[in-house]
Amino acid sequence: MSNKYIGQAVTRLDAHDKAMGRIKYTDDMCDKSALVIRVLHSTVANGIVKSIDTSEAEKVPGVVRIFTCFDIKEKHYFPTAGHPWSTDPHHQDIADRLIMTDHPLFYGDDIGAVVAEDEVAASQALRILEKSVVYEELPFVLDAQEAMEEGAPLLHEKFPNNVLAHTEIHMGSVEEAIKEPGLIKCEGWYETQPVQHCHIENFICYAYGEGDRTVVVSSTQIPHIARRVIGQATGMDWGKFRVIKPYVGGGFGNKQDVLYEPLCAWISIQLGGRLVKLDVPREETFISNRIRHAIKYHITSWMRPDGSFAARTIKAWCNNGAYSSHGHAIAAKGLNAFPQLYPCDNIDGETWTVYTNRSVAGAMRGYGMPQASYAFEVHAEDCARAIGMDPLEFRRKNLMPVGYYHAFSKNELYSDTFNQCFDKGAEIIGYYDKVKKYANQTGDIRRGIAASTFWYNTAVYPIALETSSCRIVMNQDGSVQFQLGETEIGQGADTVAAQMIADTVGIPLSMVHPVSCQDTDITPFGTGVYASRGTYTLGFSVRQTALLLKEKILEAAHQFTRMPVYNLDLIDGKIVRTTDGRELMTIGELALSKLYTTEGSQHLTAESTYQIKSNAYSFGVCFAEVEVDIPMCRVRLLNIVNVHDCGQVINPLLAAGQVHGGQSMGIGYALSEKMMWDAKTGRPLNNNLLDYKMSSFMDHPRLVADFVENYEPTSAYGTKGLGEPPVCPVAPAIRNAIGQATGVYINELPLSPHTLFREFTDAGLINDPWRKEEQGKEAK
Amino acid sequence: MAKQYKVVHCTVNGKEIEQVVDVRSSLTDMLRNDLHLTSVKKGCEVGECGACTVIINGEGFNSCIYLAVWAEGKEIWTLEGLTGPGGELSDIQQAFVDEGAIQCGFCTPGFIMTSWEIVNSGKEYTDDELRKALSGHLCRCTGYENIFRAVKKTMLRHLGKYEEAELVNSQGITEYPEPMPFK
Amino acid sequence: MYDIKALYEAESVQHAVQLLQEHPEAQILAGGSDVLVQIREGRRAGCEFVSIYMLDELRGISIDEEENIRIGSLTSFSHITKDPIIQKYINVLGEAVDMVGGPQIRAIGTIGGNTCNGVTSADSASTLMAWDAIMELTGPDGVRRVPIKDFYIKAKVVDIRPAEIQTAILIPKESYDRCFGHYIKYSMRNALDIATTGCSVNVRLSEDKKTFERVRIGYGVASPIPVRAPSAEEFINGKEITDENIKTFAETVLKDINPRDSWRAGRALRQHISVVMAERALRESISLAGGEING
Amino acid sequence: MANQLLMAKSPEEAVAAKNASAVFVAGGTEVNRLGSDAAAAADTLISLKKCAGLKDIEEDAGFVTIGSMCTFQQLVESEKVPSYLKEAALFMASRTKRNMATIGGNIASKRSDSYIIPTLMAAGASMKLLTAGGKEVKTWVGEYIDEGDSDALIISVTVPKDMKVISKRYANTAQSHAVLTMSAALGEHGVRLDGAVKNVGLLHFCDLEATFREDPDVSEDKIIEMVRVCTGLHTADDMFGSDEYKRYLIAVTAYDLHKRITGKEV
Repeated sequence: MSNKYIGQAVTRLDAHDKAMGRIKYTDDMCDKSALVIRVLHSTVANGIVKSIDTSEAEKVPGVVRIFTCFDIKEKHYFPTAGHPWSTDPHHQDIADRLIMTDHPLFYGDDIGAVVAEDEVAASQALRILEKSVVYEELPFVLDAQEAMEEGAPLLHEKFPNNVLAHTEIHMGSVEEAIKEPGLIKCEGWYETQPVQHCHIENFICYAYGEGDRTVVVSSTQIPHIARRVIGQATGMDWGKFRVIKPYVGGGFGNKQDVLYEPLCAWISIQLGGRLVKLDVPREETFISNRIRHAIKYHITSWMRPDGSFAARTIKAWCNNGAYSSHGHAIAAKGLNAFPQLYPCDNIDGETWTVYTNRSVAGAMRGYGMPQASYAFEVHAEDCARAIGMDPLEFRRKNLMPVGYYHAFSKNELYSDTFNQCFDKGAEIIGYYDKVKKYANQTGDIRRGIAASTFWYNTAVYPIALETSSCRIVMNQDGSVQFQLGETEIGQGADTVAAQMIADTVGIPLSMVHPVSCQDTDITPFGTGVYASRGTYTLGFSVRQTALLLKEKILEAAHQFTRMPVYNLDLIDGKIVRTTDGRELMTIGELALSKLYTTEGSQHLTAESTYQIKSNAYSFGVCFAEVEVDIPMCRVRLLNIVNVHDCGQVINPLLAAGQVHGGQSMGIGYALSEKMMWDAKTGRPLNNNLLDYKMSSFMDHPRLVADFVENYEPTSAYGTKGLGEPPVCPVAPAIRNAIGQATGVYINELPLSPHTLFREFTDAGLINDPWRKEEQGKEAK
Repeated sequence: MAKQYKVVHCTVNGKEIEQVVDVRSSLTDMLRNDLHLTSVKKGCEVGECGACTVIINGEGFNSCIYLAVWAEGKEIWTLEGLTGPGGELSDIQQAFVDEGAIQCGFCTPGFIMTSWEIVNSGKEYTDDELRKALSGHLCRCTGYENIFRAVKKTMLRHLGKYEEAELVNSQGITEYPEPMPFK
Repeated sequence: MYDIKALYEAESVQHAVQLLQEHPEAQILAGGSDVLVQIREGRRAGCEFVSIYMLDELRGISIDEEENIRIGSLTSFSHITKDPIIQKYINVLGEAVDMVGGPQIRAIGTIGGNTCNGVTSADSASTLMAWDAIMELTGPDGVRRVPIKDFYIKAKVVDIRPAEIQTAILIPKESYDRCFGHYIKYSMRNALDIATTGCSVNVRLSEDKKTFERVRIGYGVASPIPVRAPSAEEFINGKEITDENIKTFAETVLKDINPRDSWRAGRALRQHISVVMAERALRESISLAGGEING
Repeated sequence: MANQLLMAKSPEEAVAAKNASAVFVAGGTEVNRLGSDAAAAADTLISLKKCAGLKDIEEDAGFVTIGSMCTFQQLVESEKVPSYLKEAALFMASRTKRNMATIGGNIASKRSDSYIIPTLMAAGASMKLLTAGGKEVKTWVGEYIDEGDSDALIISVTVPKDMKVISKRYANTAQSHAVLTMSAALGEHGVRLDGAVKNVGLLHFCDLEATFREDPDVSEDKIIEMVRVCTGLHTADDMFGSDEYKRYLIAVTAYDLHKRITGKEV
């Protein structure tokens, strides 16, 4: 199948409209007559709402209605994770959320809502309302390990010690293995911080009645799943809801949870189907949507002098926040990756997912792997140093070898990916020269360079259902529209799907149009986009459906050309007789004839579902070169190069864009991003774009993205996941580079000035003479 | 307190506008709700993210923290104004399309307006100056890389430096001068 | 839409003063980059405002008869940075305000608003403090001039009397003559950020460029209001330009600053950075002034 | 489209603003209607909505004076207004239109299918006008129709209270325009006959009056013949009917009204 479009840097199909500014996002589509909803959030980290006096707030001119947790007569607990529903109860997500609760479990939990004619009236009423809530305050706990101790406040009865789940893995016998003489032990505690997605379009949805149903238009990654969850949250038939997803201004996993769609739909229903809009302000996006899990690791490795691993153990505590959302899946993914990245015969591992009175952690680009990759790769660097081996060589020696097969997931490493990526990256950034040049520096400003890798797979088989459906409809001129369950959220799913369809059906790309906005009434069922499944999973249903359509086309061609189907093909929009290459008719002529013929008129369309039962490793590496200004405790990233093996690259321009975005999120994760809470009150401290330090234009060097293309045998188009992998190796690479530059190897994130100051002081790199007098003075 | 209204006279995208506004309205409100220019986006409404940037008398402003009544007598440009009568894209818009500088597209309108100001300034910005000029916009999808390329290329083309423009994409790794250690 | 109870638009300075007298509750709204954000956060929701944004008479930079540099209070940061007089005589102020937020904030933000909100992190304040700026205030009883160190009273409180507005900021000739300065803003990211600590140093060297004739150093966020470090200045003035003196000068600032311990940054970090910045800003100022160290 | 609206507070203010390119707007059913030529030509609309003193209905010595801004519905609901005028007002079938349309507006538009002008002419109604110069002038409806000063503002219309007047209106439906609206009144000097003939105009049938006066028992055929050949009458074929049909309709209606008004038919 020689491809005309696959592999080409084709322009995004929606780029033109976005550059013109005429593309419509949720807020652009909502009629100005919509009533405004503002959510009333709890101002205690744990407590019971005793009463909410709404009388004063109701007097504010423009207020239409005020709802409180006491208006929830039937409590329908519902799961919020964007997971495909499971018919097996044991696999179903934990349903522990209410649209409004009288038992807030974190500062920012939803306990009420104001509905007003405009945003000013709504915020006025909200400020009054916030002062008229009576709480019974309860003690709270913010740290995962503290939450597990006896006597810690219990968030959910069904989960003693706040442990949502605890899983273990055991291979061989660590106990025995570590008795081998001459082993070198390397042990470390590693800790990652909570961060937020910061998509520039806040979550927003609006709802209105239509017949006996409710339509919810929402900025979501998972419209079909959202419809199911709204049904569960309101206790109504799922078919009573229709979810429409317009263009989305970034999701990164936050919009893979069902956020305020249920509350918005419920309010519209209470108001007889009036049009109501819930537009989450940035400050509430930070604390009342989803964040990334902060995970603490303790990893120990025993190595032989030649650098091979004898035994390894890992423990991980995953801070899940107040509600389950994605539950144990994030921690489990990390634990599952540990024995695969650096295989070893003797491994003991366990991980806990723990409830705390903090904002809810859910899916965020990488789904546990950025955290795990930081711990694994920081530990790997420390292991190499412990035995005095070059860190890159140490990795090449221990990383998953070619041919590795993972029984549970049936994943297999078909190619020498790691070495190919390391070689290519080293060559681009000039790693080997720079490592020598930066070997031992003494000045105030020093440079360092390092590389890191990561483990990642594609989609969620076999842990959960992987299914994709596609419908392609041909018009009279031979052009087609296609619809997919996989949603466009900026990653380019529509464009790559169009490239696939054009090549597989055999028509010019200009004749292929996505129906981009999913509408659960019309779009074939699909679970949306997450777990970097987009290109991989949609490829299966797209190819299958495209081939079905082609079959019908060639049968129709037989009718009009009299040639047997096996001597016909559709190439670049023309029906061709393969025996002599003659072009018999254009696809336009065929489509027109087939539709309007009085002999067997037929509408050329195809629709099919493909259930994916395979997975694919998607690995890559990151090289980071840094300059550390020790006195100023500042790190400047000089160069960053990511090389990824995501199989056949469908669109190099869009693929590079995914890598750049991942690198950027990784840089912020490494150097400056961190959500903080006040320990005394549980109140968030920096929930806005000023105090939460997401990278700006001036915090990035040029980002370099490159690829190693090993065609993935299991994949419909040889592709593997790419959305999330680029985030994973960046933070460890930067940490290791800082270590190479200064000799100070830090085990926590972010590597901000505060952290560097403490670590450089402990390491003696910073020793202010006046510091002793200062302590003296303070001691007095 | 009775509501206060005022007629704002200004030119928006080259067209004379007389718009009655509630004096409490931000310029973003007027542009989006009254003039239906929905390319102006709301990302934070506190002047941080830049998604609401419009050009006022030649300079980029966050329209979310700019009162509509202050637009009196001003000349305002939004992304809708950059597109030609027949839908033709200006060269900076086309560069954003060609360089893959657009992913989700939510920060794009703001970015293009500031870039339009840069490339029409006639000045040649160094790389660092370019980053600083564009630093009033936050983006989570692109890591700013392809945006940097699109703007630098268009700037160089405006200055007639076409070969140099074509080299922009290949400049991956940057070699920095030795740090001047403060000894 | 903002939660504003009433908006009164001033057409002239006198009109603004008159409006402020008629509406004693009303607060002043200049560029609004701080005030409008505080309205949305609720702190100033439902208040009355006198908008002075349209008063072009308060914009622009000139040298007045007494050879003061006169900066109109409504001059935006971007216009200060690009102004030839500033670039010639007090370029450090242009550099300092060029680090506020992002380009769009610098287009709307005014130096008057930046100083009048009394916030210690204001990027212009530490430099104005280090250059002994004088605040010109116009009110019902006419014009008043207040040196900047008396203008800042305590955190978020400045010496503005009822119905008064700041109309200009003056830098006396004696302050800018033969004087070169450098400002360092220490923040967690390189744009769209507020100073964790700001340090502005300027020097006037002797004719032979071997000794310090006058050194001044101002800090932001090293204490509740922008401050000078008099002990450090006292030590260094008149001294030779040597590494030793520079180091001692930098460490002496600790006597005058009192950084607080907060979640934004610990006291120890702020102290350390303040010393490092003092040294680097002084060295940069020396080289700008054409001086040589240990020369 | 007019681009200036004046809300006149008094008749004086209204006439002061009146000129060739300014149009009075009373109820608006005429001027505001899509495609109305009056509004298209106008530069300024002078609205009389807020004009003081034009909405009252007064009764004095056997005569009822009706303000020009009184709506048709006001007329129908008023006890003072004589029933013959209410019947004419009810020719306007749409209640919503009656809520808006005004007496002064209907008269000023001099439409050849007017609901009430034939009745007012037959009843010998008089009018008070305010000229552009601000002078108050009295005139008869008939006179105003023939050469009324269009820049003047109609202040009021005065009709005799107890006079015998009967009117008739022919239209395809209640809403459509009338091909013929005719009224007969029993005054001191015999029967008066007036009518509105679509696309012809508002006519005073003095020849017919004279014929009836001379021979009250004249035959219907004679009247039919008389009208058929009458050269003074400029009816023509159009969508409302043929020339012959209109002439025949005028004749039989005149005959019928005369018979009923003079009480012959029992």
